[in-house]
Amino acid sequence: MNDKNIDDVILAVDNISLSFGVMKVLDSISFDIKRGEIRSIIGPNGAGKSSMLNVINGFYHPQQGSITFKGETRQQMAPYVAASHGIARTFQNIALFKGMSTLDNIMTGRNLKMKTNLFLQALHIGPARTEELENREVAERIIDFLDIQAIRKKPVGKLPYGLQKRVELGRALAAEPELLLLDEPMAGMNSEEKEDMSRFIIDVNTEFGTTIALIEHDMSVVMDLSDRVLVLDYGLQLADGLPHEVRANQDVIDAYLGIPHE
Amino acid sequence: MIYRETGQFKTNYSDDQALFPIAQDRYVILAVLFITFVLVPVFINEYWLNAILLPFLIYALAALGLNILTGYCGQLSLGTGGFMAVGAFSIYKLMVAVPELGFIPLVIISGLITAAVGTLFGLPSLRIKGFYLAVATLAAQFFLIWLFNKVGWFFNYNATGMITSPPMTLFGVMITGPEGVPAAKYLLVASFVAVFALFAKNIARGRIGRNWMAIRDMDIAAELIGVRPLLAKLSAFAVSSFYIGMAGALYFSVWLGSAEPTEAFDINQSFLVLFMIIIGGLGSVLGSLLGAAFLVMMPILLKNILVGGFGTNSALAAHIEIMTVGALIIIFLIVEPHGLARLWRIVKEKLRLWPFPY
Amino acid sequence: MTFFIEVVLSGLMAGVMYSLVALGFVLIFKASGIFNFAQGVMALFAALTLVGFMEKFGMPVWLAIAGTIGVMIALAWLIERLMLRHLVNQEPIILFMATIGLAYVLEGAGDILWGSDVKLLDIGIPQGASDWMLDTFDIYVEKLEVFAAVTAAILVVFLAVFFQKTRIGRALRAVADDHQAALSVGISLHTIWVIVWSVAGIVALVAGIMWGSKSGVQFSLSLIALKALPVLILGGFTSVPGAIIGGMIIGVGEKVAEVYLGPFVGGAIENWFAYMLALAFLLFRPQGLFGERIIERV
Amino acid sequence: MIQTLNDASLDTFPKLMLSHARLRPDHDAIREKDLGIWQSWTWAQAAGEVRALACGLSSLGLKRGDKLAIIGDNRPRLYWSMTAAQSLGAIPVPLYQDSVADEMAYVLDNADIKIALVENQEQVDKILEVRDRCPRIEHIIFDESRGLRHYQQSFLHNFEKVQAAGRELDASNPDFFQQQVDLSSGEDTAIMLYTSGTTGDPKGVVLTNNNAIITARNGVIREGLGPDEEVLAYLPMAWVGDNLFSYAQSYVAGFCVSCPESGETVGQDLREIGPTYYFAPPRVYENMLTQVMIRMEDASKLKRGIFHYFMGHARKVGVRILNGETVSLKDSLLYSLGNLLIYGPLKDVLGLRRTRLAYTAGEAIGPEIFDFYRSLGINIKQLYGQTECMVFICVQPDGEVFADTVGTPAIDVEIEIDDSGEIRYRSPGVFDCYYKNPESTASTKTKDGWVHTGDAGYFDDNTGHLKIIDRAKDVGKLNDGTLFAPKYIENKLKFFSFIKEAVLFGNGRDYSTAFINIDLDAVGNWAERRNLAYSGYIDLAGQQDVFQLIKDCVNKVNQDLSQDSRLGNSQIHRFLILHKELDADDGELTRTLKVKRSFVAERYDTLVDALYSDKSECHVNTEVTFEDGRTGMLEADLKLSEAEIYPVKSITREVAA
Repeated sequence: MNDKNIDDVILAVDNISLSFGVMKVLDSISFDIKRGEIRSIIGPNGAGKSSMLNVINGFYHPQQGSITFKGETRQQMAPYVAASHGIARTFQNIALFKGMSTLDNIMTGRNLKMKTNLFLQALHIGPARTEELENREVAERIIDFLDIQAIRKKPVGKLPYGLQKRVELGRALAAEPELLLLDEPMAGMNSEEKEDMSRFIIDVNTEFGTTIALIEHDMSVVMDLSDRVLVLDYGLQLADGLPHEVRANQDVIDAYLGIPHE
Repeated sequence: MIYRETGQFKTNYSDDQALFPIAQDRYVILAVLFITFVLVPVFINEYWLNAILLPFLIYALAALGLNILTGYCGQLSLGTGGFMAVGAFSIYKLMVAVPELGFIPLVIISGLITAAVGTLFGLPSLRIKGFYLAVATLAAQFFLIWLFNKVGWFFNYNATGMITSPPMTLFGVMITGPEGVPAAKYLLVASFVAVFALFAKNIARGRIGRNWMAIRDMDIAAELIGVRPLLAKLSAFAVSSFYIGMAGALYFSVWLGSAEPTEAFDINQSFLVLFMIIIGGLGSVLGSLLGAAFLVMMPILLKNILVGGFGTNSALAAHIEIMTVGALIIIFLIVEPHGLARLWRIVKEKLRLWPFPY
Repeated sequence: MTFFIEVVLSGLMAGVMYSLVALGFVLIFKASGIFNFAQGVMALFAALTLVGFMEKFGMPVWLAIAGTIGVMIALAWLIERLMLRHLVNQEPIILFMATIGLAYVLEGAGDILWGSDVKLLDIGIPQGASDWMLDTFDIYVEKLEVFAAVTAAILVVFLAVFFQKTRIGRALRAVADDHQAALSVGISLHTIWVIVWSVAGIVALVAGIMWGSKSGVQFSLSLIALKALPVLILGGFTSVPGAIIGGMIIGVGEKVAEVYLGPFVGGAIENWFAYMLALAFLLFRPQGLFGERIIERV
Repeated sequence: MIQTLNDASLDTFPKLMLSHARLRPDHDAIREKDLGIWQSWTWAQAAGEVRALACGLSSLGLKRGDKLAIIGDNRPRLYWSMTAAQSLGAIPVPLYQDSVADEMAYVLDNADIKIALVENQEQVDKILEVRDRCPRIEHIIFDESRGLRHYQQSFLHNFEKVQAAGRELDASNPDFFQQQVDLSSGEDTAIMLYTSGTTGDPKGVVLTNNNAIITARNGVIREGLGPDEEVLAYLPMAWVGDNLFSYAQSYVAGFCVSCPESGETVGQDLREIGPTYYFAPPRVYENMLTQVMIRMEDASKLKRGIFHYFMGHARKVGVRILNGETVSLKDSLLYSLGNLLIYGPLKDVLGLRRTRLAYTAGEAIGPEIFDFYRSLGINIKQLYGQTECMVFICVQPDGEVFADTVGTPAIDVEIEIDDSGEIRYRSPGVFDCYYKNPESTASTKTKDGWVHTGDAGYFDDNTGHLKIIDRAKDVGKLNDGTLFAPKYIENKLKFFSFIKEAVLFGNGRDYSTAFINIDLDAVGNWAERRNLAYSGYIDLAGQQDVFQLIKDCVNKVNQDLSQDSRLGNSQIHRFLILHKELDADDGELTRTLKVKRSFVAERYDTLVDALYSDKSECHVNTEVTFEDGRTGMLEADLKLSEAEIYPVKSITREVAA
């Protein structure tokens, strides 16, 4: 990964705090993600990792702090705005559209790239038709990329877990995001599936130059993939730096060994 | 078993995404269209028209509408009767005011008016979900009916409070009221259903349809990949109400000829249509038609068996009928909660894989 | 002024009636997540049965009531046997549909068994105006409504105790949260459902009696179910106190509107006003009066 | 009528391609399922692609006589690269895409590869890994750029870039391509195919255009193939069969070849394309049949009933109907009903409904498998072929199809059988030589062009068809001089599902005998259905009923052999059921699970001796290696038994009588 050029900051999180009622989920977190890097967020369960992603793509609205994405600073934005600005994500517990086929799930990811109005679609003529076909091809490229041709027209609900995770990645890729948030993409996978998924993540990063923010528990994976690692623990920012630095950090080690917090 | 798919390969996306990619299906559809538009009109008569065909077709149209909202977009609505009323009263006012526009445009305009009203009542869906929303839609039901009952302007201040469709012709053929020509009425309504079924299918398989289903299946995920709940839900309400409005317009002008809001559009209409899509199959165009057919024919069948068969007195027969309908619905929900459409899909799959089981 | 108080009072009374029906909904929704549309028809059915017992078999009131309670329990058992246990784990909407089907069945059955003509129901609940109120405060109040209010109050207390104190009650609350929990309490889901539906049946009977004595037993009685729905969205599907308070609010709001607003819009607005009220309310508190805020996680 | 057939001037593949591009420019030449649909190229388009690629290759310095390695799954671009190379007079050398780097290294070096054109990163990595061992490789061209973005090596080229370069060269020098094509003729080498030599290193078989084209053409004529055949190219490009069926014959007849989307979708793709002309090795047919049976097991009782009833009827009359014999009206009506209910749908789901002609070859195919497909009305035939002559030696004529023959000589093929029983042939397809290996060439191919197949066989008296019995070197003689073909008899035994392995003895003995391994699953199943309890292989193998079951199989084989005047006397006189499964870990099988006869013979010499004595019992004591690598002793008392011997039906005797 050393040969890729990581330049400007694409996303800067500044002093974000989020709480539900009395429960403080994130406590003044600040970090940044540089364009083209793979940025991991790790930490024990309940550390606020997923909440951090939810804040980034506008699903949770922090009480304090601001987020600067591609130069635009705001405290909060509606999820679909985040999406339209180029932030896509996958979910910790698979959130596919169960009633639809693999292809339709990925096509739904194309939503923001499609424009034609209701009437043309009802008649299924002209632009609506061509738009549909063009985007089908894009979707097919993703299917090819993720090597899921065999399940193209199968309803996702019935697919094995590992494949569902792949389809979900495909749906996110379909949006051609600049920043891709992956929430435990390898949770519950066997080593072989993890191997494939890592491969895909690297390829996405190198082939499309997509910036990736990754939540993952498997340390070896994190250390292999990441350019930089952010460590959260019970809403607090524990460490931030290069993989080997983080691995060496005493607080981190304690946190993972479960040293009680004062 | 009937299917012979070997060698049916697609060399471009438009073939692959065609409505009926399998040749055998296309033949079936052609046959159905032939029967619908050529054979039936030849043999049609008043009884069949008014007892079976018109109700079936008109409810099918309404069911299509509701299925778009509830089946595809997952928003439960109990306001169907009210929205049908909007369609009916719109076309009534229009037929009186601007008959020169011609019948078909009037039906469409009525649909559009209903769409507007529907969108309005769809607004709460942005804040509330599930049964809360369902109950909220009842507000529409009761408010609208009350409105058409109380506000004289809607029924042109006539004493009875009834509305009666003025005679209207299409290509010189009478298509409203009792002296309407059966074949003409039938063809008119059948065409509406055919055309708008096609449109529904097209929308459902396109971007907007996918967004609806996304909202239905996992609204949060949908929002996070850029589907705007506001647009998706309101568009569903609009399109749905548009269909239901047209159904209401035809229901009143072509089938009933005259209507009285509290009778013709009461809450049971809402339930009836809801039953149609549940039994037919949520999220399926075919299901809407099957469901309508089923629920239109079943009571007639029952009545004929009871009154005709056992000579039960009609009052008792009515009670038994409603009981049986209820029971059948429960049984049906137990046996196949995904409806007739699902049954058909299973059968089709079996036929495609015959003799293999999977 | 007194007129206004009268209006409010009668609103409260009517509200109590709504609460009675709403209560039935809440019980069942709490324990099985089912939106039981048949609740209203159950009230009608119960009333019809009661009247039937008294008229056709000339039973004394207490016996007729006991008998009807028996019937309602049997009914609950049948419903669980024939319907619910076959629909476990189905989509809520399917269950909802099923209860509409159930409503049809009960309606038909009631009519077939007891005839569909309007019947008078008199189990000796005092009728007419309460002179005492009239004399002391110069306010007109229906005795029946007072009686209903009191009954409702008792019923609520009873239910509250039932839910808080008894083992079954706690089990029921557990089921509301999740089925596994219920099983861990050591009561089979089936039993729980039978119990809940029986209780709901009895509540329906009470409601039936009240409405029946007020305006005769007839099909329209089943429509009070529709009246209870706004109460539900107001009070929340799962909250007993919500049902009561909600009922009051709806009752009062409705009466006040009817009296002060009605004339200008041509009257008969009670059909929908409740809904509009609830709806407006909902837009500001989507989770209802007593529902707690939901934090969605992904 | 296919003009290209009888036009002798079209003596190279590029010429054939260009003529199709003229004659049927808009007819599909090749298809690939990619991005969800069947991307198609007409002959005209394909010719354009090839032209661009050829020019591009020459701009990379590929010249007459140079070798171009082609590595990857069946894909249009890789097929084009063959024609492109041939256009320049260069020689394409397809390699097995699944072989590991080391195996590749040998071929790449031995074939003096100058440019390697490969499918993807996986193959590129392999070549880079062994590049130092094949110094002559100058360039590597890759089709899929995925994952190669960060490979900086200057000798790596993207397929599109090469074609682009080619188009420039073509633009600047429009006549270049045609000139190059005209330079080559039928005598020039068309392709080099490496035979995966069972012994020693693979040998590069050099085939000329004439070899390939004439053979392909004869095949096309004999089977009456036309430009509208559908063929699925799913077997390795490095294998001569694929080169004949998906390349040579396509270019001769002008039919379209379709490449599947991926390994796991072949089944689906087969159904979509519905080939009219299909080749598969026996194991493919076998797997298909097993799948059918397994899936039917889960079918509803009624459905299963119908299925088995009609399959039964098909077994009765299907083959005869296919052979054009007349059957009773009732039977043929019943068959057409079955065709409506079962055969038709079944063939459709398998993707073979449109298949007019299906070949199988390579190894013996089980009769019941063979008949299953034929009884469905699929005209599957056996052929006998070799890389050394571009496949065709013998083919079964329509209507004369038998499970145990390989048919009559193909057009222009002469066959003779020398006294040792080895088959020799001569044909226009006979290869030029083994690349850089004159001694092997000399030992295989005589001066006057006869090729030793190394197979033993003879022409069957009843059918006049060639019968392959064994590798020549394995064929021996009994003391009475009868041919002893162990493999042939072992196969006959192994066609019974109950028998997993069999080892025949008899060379230089008075009569033949057999060791038998039962198939634990099949026999175990059989036993359970008879609720015989058993504790494992040894126990099961020892059971009296099982012994009887196997004995029946042996008897059937003997009966079968007795029909054969030459092999009749090699009927199995005595046999035993081994107390253990032959196992590679014990060195009894090769790693490819072939029996090492000699090793087994000496390891169990006591048993062999017992078989040639009149003992009916024999104690044996064997060392075995368990899965975990430990070894242990295995003791057992084995039962020996005579089998039925049937009178040999001898032609000569009949003649005499």
